[in-house]
Amino acid sequence: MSREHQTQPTAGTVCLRVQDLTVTLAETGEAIVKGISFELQAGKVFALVGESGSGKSVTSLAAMRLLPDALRISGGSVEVSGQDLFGLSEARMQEVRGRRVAMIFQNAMSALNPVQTVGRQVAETLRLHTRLRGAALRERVVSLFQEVGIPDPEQRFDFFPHQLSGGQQQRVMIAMALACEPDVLIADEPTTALDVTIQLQVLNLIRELTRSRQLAVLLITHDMGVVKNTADDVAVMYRGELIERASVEDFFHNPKQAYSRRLIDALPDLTHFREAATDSPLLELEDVKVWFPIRRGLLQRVVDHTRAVDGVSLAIGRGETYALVGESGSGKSTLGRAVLNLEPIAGGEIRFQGETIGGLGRGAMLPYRKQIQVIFQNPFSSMNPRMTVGDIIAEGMISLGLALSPEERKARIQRLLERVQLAAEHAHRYPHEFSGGQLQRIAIARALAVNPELIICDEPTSALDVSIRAEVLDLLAELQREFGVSYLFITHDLSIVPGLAHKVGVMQRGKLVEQGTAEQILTAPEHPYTRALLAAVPRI
Amino acid sequence: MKPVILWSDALIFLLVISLALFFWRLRRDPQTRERWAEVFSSRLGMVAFTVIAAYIMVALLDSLHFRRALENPESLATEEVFYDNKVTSVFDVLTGGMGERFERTYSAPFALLSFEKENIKDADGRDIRDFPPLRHAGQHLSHPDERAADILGKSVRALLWGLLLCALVITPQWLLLRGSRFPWLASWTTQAVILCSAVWMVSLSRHYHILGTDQGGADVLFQSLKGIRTGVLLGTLATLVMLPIAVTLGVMAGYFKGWVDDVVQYLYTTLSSIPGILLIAASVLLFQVYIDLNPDFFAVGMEKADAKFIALCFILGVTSWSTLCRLIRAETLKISQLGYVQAAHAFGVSHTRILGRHVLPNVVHIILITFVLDFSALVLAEAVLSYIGVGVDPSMGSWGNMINGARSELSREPTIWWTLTGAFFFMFVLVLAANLFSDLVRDAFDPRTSLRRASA
Amino acid sequence: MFAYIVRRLIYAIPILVGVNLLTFTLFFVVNSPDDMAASQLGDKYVTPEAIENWKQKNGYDKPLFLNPDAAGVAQITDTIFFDKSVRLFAFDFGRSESGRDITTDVATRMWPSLAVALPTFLVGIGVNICVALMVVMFRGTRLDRGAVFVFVALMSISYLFYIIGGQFLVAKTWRLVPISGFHTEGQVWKFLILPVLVGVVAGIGAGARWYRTLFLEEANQDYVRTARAKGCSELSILFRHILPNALIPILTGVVVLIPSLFMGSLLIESFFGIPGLGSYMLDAINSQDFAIVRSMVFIGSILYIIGLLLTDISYTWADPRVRLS
Amino acid sequence: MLSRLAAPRTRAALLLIGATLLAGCTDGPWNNPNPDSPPGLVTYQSVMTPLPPKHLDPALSYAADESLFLMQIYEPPMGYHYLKRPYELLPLGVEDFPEITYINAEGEIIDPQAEDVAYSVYELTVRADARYQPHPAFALDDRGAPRYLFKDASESRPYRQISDFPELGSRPVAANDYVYAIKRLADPFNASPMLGFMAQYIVGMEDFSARLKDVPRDGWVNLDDYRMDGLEVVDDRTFRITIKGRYPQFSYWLAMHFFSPIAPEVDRFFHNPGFLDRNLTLDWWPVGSGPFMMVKNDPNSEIVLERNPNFREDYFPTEGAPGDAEQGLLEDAGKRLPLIDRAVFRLEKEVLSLWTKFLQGYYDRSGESHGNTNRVFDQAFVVGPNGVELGAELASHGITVSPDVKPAIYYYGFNMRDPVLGGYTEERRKLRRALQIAFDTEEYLKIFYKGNGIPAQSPIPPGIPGFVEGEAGINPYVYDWVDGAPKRKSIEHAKQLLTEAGYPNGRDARTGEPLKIFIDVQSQAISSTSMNWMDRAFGRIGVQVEYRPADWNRTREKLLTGNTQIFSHGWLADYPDPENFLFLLYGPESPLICNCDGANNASYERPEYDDLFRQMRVLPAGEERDALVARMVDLYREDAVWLYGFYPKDIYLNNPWVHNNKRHGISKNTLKYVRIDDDLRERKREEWNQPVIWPLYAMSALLVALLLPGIIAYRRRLRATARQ
Repeated sequence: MSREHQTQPTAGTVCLRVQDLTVTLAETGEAIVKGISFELQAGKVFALVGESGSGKSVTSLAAMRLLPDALRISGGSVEVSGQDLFGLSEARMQEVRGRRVAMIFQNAMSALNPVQTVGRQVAETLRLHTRLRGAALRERVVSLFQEVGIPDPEQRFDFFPHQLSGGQQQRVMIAMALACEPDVLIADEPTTALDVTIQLQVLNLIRELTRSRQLAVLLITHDMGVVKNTADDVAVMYRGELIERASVEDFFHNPKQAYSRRLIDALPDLTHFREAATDSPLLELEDVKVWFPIRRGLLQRVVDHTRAVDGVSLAIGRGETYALVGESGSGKSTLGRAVLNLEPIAGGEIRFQGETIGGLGRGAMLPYRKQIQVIFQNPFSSMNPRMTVGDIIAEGMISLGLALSPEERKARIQRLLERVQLAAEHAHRYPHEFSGGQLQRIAIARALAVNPELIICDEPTSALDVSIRAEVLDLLAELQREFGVSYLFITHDLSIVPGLAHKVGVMQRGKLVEQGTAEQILTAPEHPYTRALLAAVPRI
Repeated sequence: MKPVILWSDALIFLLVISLALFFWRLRRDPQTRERWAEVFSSRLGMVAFTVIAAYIMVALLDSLHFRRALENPESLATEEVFYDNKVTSVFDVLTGGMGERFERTYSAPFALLSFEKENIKDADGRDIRDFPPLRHAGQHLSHPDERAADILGKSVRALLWGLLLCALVITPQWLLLRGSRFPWLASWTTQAVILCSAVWMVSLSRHYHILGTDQGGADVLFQSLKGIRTGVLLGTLATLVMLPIAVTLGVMAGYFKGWVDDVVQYLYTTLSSIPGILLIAASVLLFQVYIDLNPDFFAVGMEKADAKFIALCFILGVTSWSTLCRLIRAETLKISQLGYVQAAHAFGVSHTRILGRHVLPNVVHIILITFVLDFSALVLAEAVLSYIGVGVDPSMGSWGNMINGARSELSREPTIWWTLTGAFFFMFVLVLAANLFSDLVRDAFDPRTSLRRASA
Repeated sequence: MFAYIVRRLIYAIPILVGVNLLTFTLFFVVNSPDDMAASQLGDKYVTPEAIENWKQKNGYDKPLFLNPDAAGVAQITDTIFFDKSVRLFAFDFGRSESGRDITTDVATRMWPSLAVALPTFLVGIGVNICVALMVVMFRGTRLDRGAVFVFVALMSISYLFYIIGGQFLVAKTWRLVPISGFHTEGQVWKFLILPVLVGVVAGIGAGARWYRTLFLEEANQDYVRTARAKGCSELSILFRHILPNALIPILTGVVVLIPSLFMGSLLIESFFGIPGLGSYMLDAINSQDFAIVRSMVFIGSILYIIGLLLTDISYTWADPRVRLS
Repeated sequence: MLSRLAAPRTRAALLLIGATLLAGCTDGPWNNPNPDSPPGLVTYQSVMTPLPPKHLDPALSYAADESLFLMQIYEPPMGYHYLKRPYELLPLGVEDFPEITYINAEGEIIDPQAEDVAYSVYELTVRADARYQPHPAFALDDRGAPRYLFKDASESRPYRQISDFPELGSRPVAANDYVYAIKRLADPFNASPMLGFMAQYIVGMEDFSARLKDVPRDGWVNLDDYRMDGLEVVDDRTFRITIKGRYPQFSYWLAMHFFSPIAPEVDRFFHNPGFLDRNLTLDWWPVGSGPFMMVKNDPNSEIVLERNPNFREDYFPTEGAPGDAEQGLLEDAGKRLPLIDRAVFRLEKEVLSLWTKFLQGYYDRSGESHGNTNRVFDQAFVVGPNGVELGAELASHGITVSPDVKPAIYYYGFNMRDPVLGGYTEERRKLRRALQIAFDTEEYLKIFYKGNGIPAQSPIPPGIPGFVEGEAGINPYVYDWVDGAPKRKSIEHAKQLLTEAGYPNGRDARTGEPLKIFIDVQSQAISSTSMNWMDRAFGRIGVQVEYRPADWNRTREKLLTGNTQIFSHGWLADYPDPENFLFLLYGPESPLICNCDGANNASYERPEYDDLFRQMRVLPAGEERDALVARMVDLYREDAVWLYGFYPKDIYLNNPWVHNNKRHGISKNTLKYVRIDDDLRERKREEWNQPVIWPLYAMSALLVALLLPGIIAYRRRLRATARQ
């Protein structure tokens, strides 16, 4: 492509226009994206919203002609500054990518080449599209790093991706995308894998750059909070079609489609909280510690410990939900496992109904297993793919000796399934036939099967789409009312807390930095970390 | 007739039965079924499977052994029936005595005359030195020039018979499987090719030596066919033998961790650090000595050869179990971190139950992949071992022994190429089919590859 | 890192002891000292005295594992096992049953083995990578499927056929190179061409196929998409992104083999008459020379353990993400 | 980008260039596997196969392929005439035949014919001009002390092989050297295979051996310090050996390498500290007075012999056997030996390569010492009744053939103590004869030995006194004499015999049980084809066969314990005397009787035979002895002791430039007679080894053809748009 003179586009210019884009499966011809059209304007962020499988990522990849072999562009056009990208030869397309249209991807860690220094990776883009070489090249990269807010850019140049934090990796991605000053930036879920506090920073950066560089940004996300905070215009994609387009203001105040409405409703309502239910404690943790040994040296002696949980005390009442909030690596899941006696505790005490259960042996723990149950994060891996749903639910009943005859068991499974809004005949199916939300409901049924007093919910909704998430949470709340069970609800997402928890504890680096009633924490946080977490929560 | 059940016969039938049971049970498991469906939905998979099935059929037929009853001479008063020392298999009978038509020594494929000159008497009764006619080739021809036409004619007739047989075999399948989503046509075509060539081989071998004869005058085609049983059995039994050890140890190491893991790791590191070929050689010699020292254990020579063969399978299995054990240990480690095992712990499910219901069924795919992958490697290994002199018993037909015996024949002028060719062809087809099939099985069952496809 | 290496080496000791115990037991059941003596003394006129003599001379007149006649520690040390095996740890391999010093033999025979194995190894990797890269460039096309089929077909041919075929065609029919042999005076390479060629060609099927899978695995990684989004050409993606990443598993997969290159190849060496360790082993097996086999097993185990260690080290070298501890 | 694309193409081009370079940079044929030999020296190119020699110490070695080297380097007292047949014993390292004196128990010299001979004394005189090869062991320093004697291993470290020693020396062979050599046989530390056997004969050997057992071994033990009763050094050149009783065969033993002279200083030299660790031993570096000396011994690849400059005056014989002159074997008569300067023996394990190199002219002969030549080279020719028929290619090469009938016999023996087949009743004899007839040795040899063998009519092979040709020599129980040739009796006759033996149609007449015979075979030596063949052979008379393969050690064990029914065995004679074969059937030689590794594995015991054997053994050659031998052979035939037997015949092929190829069945020291026509060799090699180049171009073309579609596809992909 000949090098055109690049002028700073003025706000409102249409930089990229997608028309009737259709993408089909190469093998079956089934349409994944069904003739969608939209356009991006300079200086504006256009958000494409949808749940997983809605075709939003495919749309972005198709625009760059980066579809995997299994997918095929079967119609429509993508124009950049009036030039039809689909009509270009592959060789010329290579000059468009990175130069005029740049892209950033969801998981920066895997999207960066692990064996190249980040500096070189950014420099490669420049090398491909400009004449910069040598020291000038390095200088340019460093200044880019500076622009996207990477500390010590000189040194970071020679870092490998894994040596940077998640936020910094995403910044490198952005620097790479912006290196050749493209007109259009496509950001495919740029913040999904990041912790909430970082998420906000990255989004702000994109927002700033859009303004300062007059970029046309296509932001692809499933998170309505992100949309609300960042985008100018919104389009909702559902099963390969654009069902609604509007400006952000209009969209949030007046969504036209029921589906859009559901998405918006998933945003937290920070005005309603649940009151503390009871004060008779069911589970009490006192200064619980879980340490993992660090071995070093010739003899592999234990020289130190990783303090995954370092002195946590809390209490959960009967029929109460305690939300344990923290970012990844804060030790909240480990704590959950310690309560389940799946992880030995290094100190402190765990009392259940007043009895010490911390450090009990396998046999001694057995009676309590009935009363403490668990729901795991990933519904797909938490069920044996080779067992039927009925067997999965029955397993606990059998091994914990809930002396039931096969008929009774069958009836109970049926009841449970129906209770979690599934059909009785689902008992004969296998896990892979269900969706994530359904599986999580089965997991709930499995936990309920042994009549527990306490269920430890380890991020039960984080793998689910927003709309489904709400259903599962509602079910949990309903069941709590019905059976009076308590939940220890482990989550990284503060936004689901309000309608769910009675009490909230915030964990950071193995310590409980703050705890209190949901209202206290969400309206009047004391600890700065809690405040930072809260700041990242989108609000209506 | 008195059936003879050799150890390897028993084992192979046991294997077939257990495999059948296994698949019958798995039938209920939709995930596995889906994966198998994936394997069979490719035409290549169908063809490869049909070829392998044909080989296995031959191996099974060749594993039905019996001893013929000897006719008692009339003078003998006793009613007791005595049996021939020679063990015959159903396959031998089906080939129509292909293995019983011996020449004196080498002869080329489809030759009418021996490969070597001999003193013979000519029409006038004078001694001359010439290539003598073969005993079992072209006897029905009145003139050697008719040979080409005769072969062609017989081939056409054989082909017609073959097609008739195909019709018999394939029609019921067609009626049964019409409208199935699998590419059965590929399988039927392969079956047709195999059946036709089988009919062709059997019928032509009555009049000619299709692949010539070897030094001792034995039919090379027959020997190559007899090699099938050895190859197939070695490929399957060796893995079968090692399975229990490898699976038990691997699962225990991965599940219990701690000292159990240390011991198992020590065991397989030690074993795998020994150069395999030395270990195999040493163990084979060991078994040989044992068998030599206890000749009374085995009534018939064939049983002795068979015992050696089983021993070889066992040794090959034991020396290669470490790879499988390592894989299973790694997989078990991974599985025991998974939600469902954790959940089982939370439900207080006992160790044995967790191992049996959660861990084992989920490592089966590794066993399966190893099984098919090792199969071809083992068939190939047999040839190499025979070269080193620690292969199967020389009295047992095997491709390795054929190659080993025929190596020097290449240096003959004119070259004797047919023994090598026979062994090469039958071995190549089996190994190729097995390799292709194992590729498909791995693609279908290896979570890594299926993940890759899902992401694409 | 240093501590890691030392620790790994210490772990190696029980493994080597186990290896020794195993081979020792195996070989003594196969071949009692009496047998060894008989086969070493030749066929005619072997008297019991001669056998006793031989055993005494070669140190096989002691008990195998435990000497009840000796006192204290000597109960264990004054046995054939201790005598013959423990010395290995000091790299004193003793002498073969035919009386030659094994250490000297191993030291001289190592080089011819290496002369064949190393070029085969290096050229093999190079060729396989080239072929695999080319195939990967056309992934998903008919070219790719055809190539994979050819690889599988090449894999399905017994190694023996490659050797026999190579010798028959290249050396016998075409007379391009000597059919076998090896000597260091003059042009060594003349003898290496054919074995290396055979070794490389025989390895293409399995090697290129394996590398292809590795490359494909990398080609489906996210960073490749990133590179493409940057505007990289297909070739530079292949060479600058996929190759360096795929080299990690390739490297670590083959590094474990490097030490065992010293052991040479049993088949290649005996067919091509290369006086390396491979043919040494084969001869030892055929003549049941226990001393040599034991030494070779020991060396093989050590090389394997070194290979494992090198693998770990090569990981840190090739992959910046990995650190040893 | 296109420049990068060109890379594969460049690679192909480089390959082509490489191929052409390969053509350019060597002289002579590309496929020459031999290194350039030193200019001006005629080098004989040969092989050792399939394994290198294990022992080259004359006291230790007892194998034909080792003897091949030892006999070129050492000269034992006696030897054989190269050309004359039957084999003629001649003095070699000594001046004349031994002078034998007989002594009775009282020590008086008595008449040779006397009955009461207690001892025989052999007196020998060493040749005056016999000198050792130049060797560092003989090197002396200025004061006349040995040059290379080291105190400890560190001092000897710089010397890794014999060629590392700069100073050499030599001296004449002394009588004591022969005595020293015999003492080394007796030294238990050497574990000589001869010790057990020779101690039966040589006076004082057992005693000497027992005494030496207790001598501490730290470094060299000078055997001169110990006396052996039966040995006496008379003067510098004369020595005497006393043996028990009368043992005429002892002269033959003196022609074997065991009795070659060993200089004590050589023994001392090799006991230098540290030498053992570098394989510097007498077992690897023989030092002798023969026509050649060893200059390189690399058991991994080659052994090189070179002309011994100190070799005594020795000339090519001027007379030979009838017909030799016609074959040009006397062309070199009277020439000084040896006729070549160097001989290189390369290790060759694989048949195909050995054969190919021979055909390409890189080996002068097809083999040296191996009886397995039949297996290795049977491909090139067939042996018909009119002699060897060469293949067309060989004939056009001008290759010559030397057949070699070794004084050897291979046989399958019956265990005469076996309850089914053994025994001496008439029925059992008939049973065995039936089996003998059924085993068609002629066909067996034709198929499995290319006809390279003669069916044995008796235990005595041709060339050995006692072998009878023609009608008189056939085994009348198995053969008929028809039309001037032996003809195997018919299968009907065998069936008849079987019926008479109580096994009509191969079924036990009483129980009806089929007769099953068990054959012990060595697993390495038997192929399934030959087993199949035997099955069929015995199947013709309704007998079933069962094989019991085992390795050599196990087979040997079975033989020693008599746990066998039919076994395979072979015997290669040490000397050309019927005694050396007939003792294979001598009762006391049975392992079950002597409790030793006896040679009578069939455990044949017939008092009459044993008596005859004892008489025959001490008789000098002559009619009387021949009559005894004939009677013994009759007994063997009557009792049908062996299932079958044959005398193996080796065929050696020689390239046209090699002369004096007559094989000597017993003696190995024939290398000195070989002559090479070097110019012819060069010419023929050049002519036979023109490389075929087109495959190189074809391969390059193929490579390009493979690359091309790739390049085309790549370019097409670069041009592709997103629209179909």
